[in-house]
Amino acid sequence: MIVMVEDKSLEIELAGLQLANPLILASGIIGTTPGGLARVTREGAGGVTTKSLGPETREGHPAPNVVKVKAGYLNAMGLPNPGVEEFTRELGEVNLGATVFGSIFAHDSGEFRQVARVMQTKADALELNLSCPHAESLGAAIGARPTLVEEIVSAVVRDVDIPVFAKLTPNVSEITEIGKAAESAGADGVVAINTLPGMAIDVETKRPILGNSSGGLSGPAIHPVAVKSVYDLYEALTIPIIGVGGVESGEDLVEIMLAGANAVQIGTAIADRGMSVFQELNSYFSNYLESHQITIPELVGKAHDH
Amino acid sequence: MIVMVEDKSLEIELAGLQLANPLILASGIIGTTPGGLARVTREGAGGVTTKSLGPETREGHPAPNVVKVKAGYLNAMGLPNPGVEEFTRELGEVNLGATVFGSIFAHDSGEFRQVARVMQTKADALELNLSCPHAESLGAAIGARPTLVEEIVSAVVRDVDIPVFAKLTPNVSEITEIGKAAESAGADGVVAINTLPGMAIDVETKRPILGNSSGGLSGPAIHPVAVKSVYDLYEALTIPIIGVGGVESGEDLVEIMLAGANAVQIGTAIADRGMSVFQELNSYFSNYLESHQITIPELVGKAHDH
Amino acid sequence: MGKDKLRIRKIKSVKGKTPSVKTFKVYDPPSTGADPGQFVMVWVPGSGEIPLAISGADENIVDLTIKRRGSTTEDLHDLKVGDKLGIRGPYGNGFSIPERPSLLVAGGYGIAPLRYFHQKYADQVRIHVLAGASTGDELLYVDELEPSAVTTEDGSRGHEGTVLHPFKEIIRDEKIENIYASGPEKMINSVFEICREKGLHLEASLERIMKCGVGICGSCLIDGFRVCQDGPVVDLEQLEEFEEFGVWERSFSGRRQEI
Amino acid sequence: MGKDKLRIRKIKSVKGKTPSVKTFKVYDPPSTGADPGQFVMVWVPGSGEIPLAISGADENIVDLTIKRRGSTTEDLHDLKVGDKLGIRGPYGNGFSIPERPSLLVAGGYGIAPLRYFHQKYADQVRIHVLAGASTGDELLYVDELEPSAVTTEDGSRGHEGTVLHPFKEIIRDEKIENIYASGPEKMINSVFEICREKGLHLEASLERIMKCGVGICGSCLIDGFRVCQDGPVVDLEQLEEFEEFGVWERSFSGRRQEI
Ligand SMILES: Cc1cc2nc3c(=O)[nH]c(=O)nc-3n(C[C@H](O)[C@H](O)[C@H](O)COP(=O)(O)OP(=O)(O)OC[C@H]3O[C@@H](n4cnc5c(N)ncnc54)[C@H](O)[C@@H]3O)c2cc1C
Ligand SMILES: Cc1cc2nc3c(=O)[nH]c(=O)nc-3n(C[C@H](O)[C@H](O)[C@H](O)COP(=O)(O)OP(=O)(O)OC[C@H]3O[C@@H](n4cnc5c(N)ncnc54)[C@H](O)[C@@H]3O)c2cc1C
Ligand SMILES: Cc1cc2nc3c(=O)[nH]c(=O)nc-3n(C[C@H](O)[C@H](O)[C@H](O)COP(=O)(O)O)c2cc1C
Ligand SMILES: Cc1cc2nc3c(=O)[nH]c(=O)nc-3n(C[C@H](O)[C@H](O)[C@H](O)COP(=O)(O)O)c2cc1C
Ligand code: FES
Ligand code: FES
Repeated sequence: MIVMVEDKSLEIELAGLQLANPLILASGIIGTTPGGLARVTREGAGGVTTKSLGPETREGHPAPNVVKVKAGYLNAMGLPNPGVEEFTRELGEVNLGATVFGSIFAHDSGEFRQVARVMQTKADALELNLSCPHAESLGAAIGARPTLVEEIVSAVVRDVDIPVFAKLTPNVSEITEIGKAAESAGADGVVAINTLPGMAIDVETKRPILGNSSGGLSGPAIHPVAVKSVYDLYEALTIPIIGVGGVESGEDLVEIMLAGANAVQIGTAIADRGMSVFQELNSYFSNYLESHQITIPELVGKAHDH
Repeated sequence: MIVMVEDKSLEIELAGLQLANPLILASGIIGTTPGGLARVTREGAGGVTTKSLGPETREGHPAPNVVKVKAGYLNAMGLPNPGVEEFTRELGEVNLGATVFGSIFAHDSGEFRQVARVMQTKADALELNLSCPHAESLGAAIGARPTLVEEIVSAVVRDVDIPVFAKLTPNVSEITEIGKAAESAGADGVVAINTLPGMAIDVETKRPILGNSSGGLSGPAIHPVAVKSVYDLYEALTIPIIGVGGVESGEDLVEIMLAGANAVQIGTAIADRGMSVFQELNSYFSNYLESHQITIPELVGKAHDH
Repeated sequence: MGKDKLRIRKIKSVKGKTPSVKTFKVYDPPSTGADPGQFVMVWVPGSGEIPLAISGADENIVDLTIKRRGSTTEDLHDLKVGDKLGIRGPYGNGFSIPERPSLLVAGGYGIAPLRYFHQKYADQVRIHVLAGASTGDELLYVDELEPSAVTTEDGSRGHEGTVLHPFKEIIRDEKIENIYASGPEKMINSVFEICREKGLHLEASLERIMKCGVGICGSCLIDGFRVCQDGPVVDLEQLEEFEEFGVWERSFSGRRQEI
Repeated sequence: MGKDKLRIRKIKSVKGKTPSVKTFKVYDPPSTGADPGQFVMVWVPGSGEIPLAISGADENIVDLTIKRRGSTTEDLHDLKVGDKLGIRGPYGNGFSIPERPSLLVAGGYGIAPLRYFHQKYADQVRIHVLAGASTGDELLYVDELEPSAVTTEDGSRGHEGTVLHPFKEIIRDEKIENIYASGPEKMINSVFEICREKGLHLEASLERIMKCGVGICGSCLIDGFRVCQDGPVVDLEQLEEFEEFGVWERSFSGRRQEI
C-alpha cells in the first residue's frame, strides 16, 4: 500500500499545467511502457515523462547497456523504443493520474514535427530530447547547436497545442546559449540536464564495458553540474525550468529548486533508493516548506537573492 | 620514511621527457610553492605540475574556496598565485627530483608568451591552462574556442624550447576539436581534463556555498568523463595525452591509460587517500604490469583494440 | 557501489549437462549469499550481458546453468576454464523459505533456480520435483533432484507432453500446498490457473528482457512491475493482478508482442 | 562524505570573554570527539570561511573562542543565538596525550586549543599554564585555568612583556619536561629555541592561511608540510627541520612574506 502525501502546498503550475507536486519521472526511466508510467504515478510522482520516442522502432545498443561507476551509472541504451505510433496507441489504453510529458527525438526538424504531431494526441506536454549523447548523429549533435535548436523548437511549437519543453545537454560550453535559442523559438520551458558523456573500461579484459563503448553519466556525479546549469539558465531565461540530474535526497531537491528549477525530474535515484523515493522526497519537501515557512514560488530561484 | 617503488618498468618517456613513473601531480594541488612540489616528489610522483601561474600576483576568490559534494569536491580558488616572476625565483632555490611541469594562464596569446618565457627558465615543460572554468574571462572562455587555442599554442611553442602541453576543458561539445587545434598548432601533448563547472547551494541558508558561487567539480564524479575524453583524444591525435580526473585507485589509473593516457595526473585523490596515494598507485601499477605481462607502451590505448 | 559494480571472475569449471546446456562454476562470493530465485547479470566480454539465475552455491563458488540459445549464450558455451566473465548482482527477490512439503515445477533450463532452492532447503522440508524438457537428453539435474516425474515433448523419456500432466496428478495424490515454478511463461501460466482453481500457494520465477537489472531502464516491465527488481519471483496474488502476464512480452525496443 | 560535508548549525550561546574575544557554543557532535589541537572550518554565510581551533567540548556542544580581527571574525561577532554557521571537520592532528606534568604556553587567542587540552586532561596529569595577552582585560580563561603566571604587553596585569619570561623561570624551577605551546609564531619560535637548548619536549600548534583544510590547495604550506593535514600540531623535531617556520609565511596569493 502506498501512502500518498496529499499536501496542497506541493501543487505547482508549470507552463499552464497543473501538477500535484513538483516531482516528475525523468525520461528513459521505467517510462518505456504505459504500465511503467502508471506505476510511477501511483508511487506519487506529480508528472511522468515517457521514454524518448522516435519515428520508428529501434532496438537500441547491444548490451551491456548500463554500468555502475563510483558516483552513478553510465548508460548506453541507444534510444530503444517501439516508435511513436505504437507507443501512443498503447498509451491511449491506460488512464494515468499524472501529467504526461511525451519525450521525443528525431533527426531533423521535419521529423521532429512528425513525431510531435503523433505524440501530442496522447501527452499533456512535449519534451524534445535534443541531447541524448550516445545515439550517433541524433541528440547531442543537435543540442549543441543553437541554430538547429531554434529551428526544431519553432517547427514543433508552430504545430502543436500543448506546452513544449526543450531538454538540454550539459555537454556544451554555454548551456544558456542553447536555452536562449529554445526560449526565443517559443519553447514553454527547458529541462536541464541530460547525461554527461562518459566511459568505463575494465582493467582485466582491457575493453570498454558498454556495448556501445561509451554512454551517458547520471546520478550523484552530475548533480553539481545540474545545479549550476539550472542556476545559469534561471539568470538567462524567463520560461520555466525543469531541473534534473542526480537528485536523490530531499536536500538535492530543494537545492536545485533554490537554483531556479520550477519542477524536478527523478531518474537514477530509483536504482539506489527504490520507487519510494517519490514519497520520501515529497514528504521531506512538505516538511521543509512548513518548517522554513516558505512557499514553492518563493523558494524557486531563491539562491539568486544573495 | 617513504619507501620508494623503484621499478624500471614504470619509467616512461613523454614528449622527450624522462619520468620515473607515469604519475604526475595535477596543477593547483599542493604545488602552490616549490616546497609543496618537493614534498610530492619525495612521495613518489614521477612529475609535478605547479599551480597555474599568471603574469601578476592574484589573491583568488573569497572563501569558501572548497566544498565537498557527494562524489568529489567543488573548488573556486580563483587562480591565486604570486605571479610567475616571484614563483620562478623561489623555484630556482630548490632542487626537485622530478620533472617539473610549469602551468601557466593568461588573458591572451601575447601574455601567454610573456609568462611562458619566464616559466621556461625553471620548468622542464609547460602546461597551458586554457581551461580553468571559474576565473571570469580567463580559462574556459579561451579553451572552448579552437581558433584561440591554436593562436595561443603556436605563439608559445614558437617562443620556448621545452615541451608544451595544452590542458583542455571538458566543458565543450567536442573536446577532440580543441585537441586537434592544439596539435596542429604544435603542442607536444595535451592534458585532459580540467574540472567541470558545478555548484552547491545550502538548503538551510538558501545560498550558494562557494565564495565565488560556482566552481570546478573534481574527484570520482568526473572520472568517467575523463576516461571518455582521453579515449576520444587518442583516436583523434598523435601527440601524447596526460590523463587527469578522479583517478584515486590503481584501477582508475590503468583504466585511463587503457583509454590512451601516456601519463596520469593525481589531484583530488590526495584529500581522501593522503599523500601515500602516489606510492600506492605505483605499487599497484607495478604489480599489474607484472601480472598482466604487459609493458606501459603496450598498455596505453589498448582499449581501442576491441 | 556494492553488488552493482561489475566483478571480473575466472571460470573455475565447465561441465556439459545436456547437448545444449552447460554448468559453469565461478568464484564469486557475493553471489553465494543469494536467495534461490535471485539472478546475476553476466557480462561476456565482446559478446553481451544477460541475466542468469543462480543455480547453486557452495563456499565461494556459484553455479550458472546455461542453455545455448542465441549469440551470447553461444559465446558463453565457447568459454573455457580460466576465461573471464563479468558478474554483478545478485539482483531481485528470492522464493520464500519453504516451511511445508513443497513441489518444484521446472520446465527446461527453468530448473536452474529451483535446483539452488533444492540444494539449500532439501534438508529442511520434503521437496518434490517435476521436470520437463524437449527431449530426454535435455533433462537437467535428474540424478541429483530425483524428480517424482519427468516429461519430454517427444516422449523420449518419462511422460510425453508437459509437466502439467504429472503436476495435476501429484497435487491430487499428495498433500502439497506450496508450489514453486520456473520455466516457459506458458507453463507457468497453466500452473497458475490450476493453483488458483485449487487454492494452492504458488511462487513463480518470471523472465523478461533485462537491460539494467537495477530497476531503471524499464525493459523488463510486466504492467508496472519491474521483473528485475520487484521480481523475478512473484506469487499467485501478483499474477492475478497482472494484465500482461501470459499475454504480452516486450521486444528489445519495448514493443509488445504476443507470448 | 563524513566529516568533510558542511554541516549547518545554530549558535546555542555567545559569551563575550574579553573586549575582542567571544566564545560561541555550537551543537555539533562530530567536533566533540576531536583531539585537543584539532580545528574546524567555519563558514559564516555571506562572509567567509575560516579555520578555528576547538576550545572545548561537552556532550554535543563544541566551544569556539574567537578573536575579532578582520571581516569574517567581525561578522562572526555580530551573530546571535540561533544564527546559522556551517562547520566541517574536525581536521588535522591533535596534541599527544600528556603522561607527565605538562606546561601550556599560550599567547593571545592561541589559548583556545590549550583550554580544550586542559579541559580534557587536567584530571589526569598536573598541568601548569602560562598565559599572555596584549592587555589585562584581553587575558582569556584566567579564572578557569588558574595560570601560574600571566603576562601583558602593557603591564596592566601580571608581568609586563611576553610569556617567555615566566616560561624561563618555570622550567628552571619546576620539573616539567613537556611543553605545549600555541600563539603567535614569534612566540612559538622563541619557546622552540629554549626547548631545544634545554632538551625539553615541545609540541606547538601552528597557523597558516587555510583555504581547503583537506590537504589539497597548498595555501597552508610550511616547506612541504601541510599545516591543515600534517599539522597543525608539530613537535620540536619537525620544527627543527622546517626552513620556513618563523621566517616566512604565505599571503593569500601564495607569495611568501616575512613573519
Ligand atoms: C531472471 C532471468 C533468469 C534467467 N536464468 C537463466 C538461466 O539460469 N539459464 C539460462 O540458460 N537462461 C536464463 N535466462 C534466459 C537468458 O537470459 C537468455 O536465454 C539469454 O539472455 C539469451 O541470450 P542469447 O544471446 O543467447 O540469445 P539471443 O536471443 O540471441 O539474444 C541476443 C542478445 O539479446 C540479449 N538478451 C537476450 N535475452 C535477454 C534477456 N532476457 N535479458 C536481457 N538481454 C537479453 C543479450 O544482450 C543477447 O546478447 C534467464 C533470464 C532471466 C530474465
Ligand atoms: C589551525 C588554526 C586555528 C585557529 N584557531 C583560532 C581560534 O581558535 N580563534 C581565533 O580567533 N582564531 C583562530 N585562528 C585564526 C583565524 O582563522 C583568523 O583570525 C581568521 O581567519 C581571520 O579572519 P578575518 O576575516 O577575521 O580576518 P582577515 O584577516 O580580514 O581575513 C579576511 C579573509 O581572509 C580569510 N582568512 C584570514 N585568515 C585566514 C586563515 N588563517 N585561513 C584561511 N582563511 C583566512 C578569510 O576568508 C577571511 O574572510 C586559527 C587559525 C588556524 C590556521
Ligand atoms: C537508463 C537511462 C535511460 C535514459 N533515457 C533517456 C531518454 O530516452 N531520453 C532522455 O531525454 N533522457 C534519458 N535519460 C537521461 C535522464 O532522463 C536524465 O536526464 C539523466 O539521467 C540525469 O538525471 P538522473 O541523474 O536523475 O538520472 C536516461 C537516463 C538513464 C539512466
Ligand atoms: C583545489 C584545486 C585547485 C586547482 N587548481 C588548478 C590550477 O591552478 N590550474 C589547473 O590547470 N587546474 C587546476 N585544478 C584542476 C586539477 O588540476 C585537475 O585537472 C582536476 O582537479 C581533475 O583532477 P582530479 O579529479 O584528480 O582532481 C585544480 C583542482 C583543484 C581541486
Ligand atoms: S532490467 Fe531495467 S528495469 Fe528491469
Ligand atoms: S588548507 Fe589547503 S592544503 Fe592545507
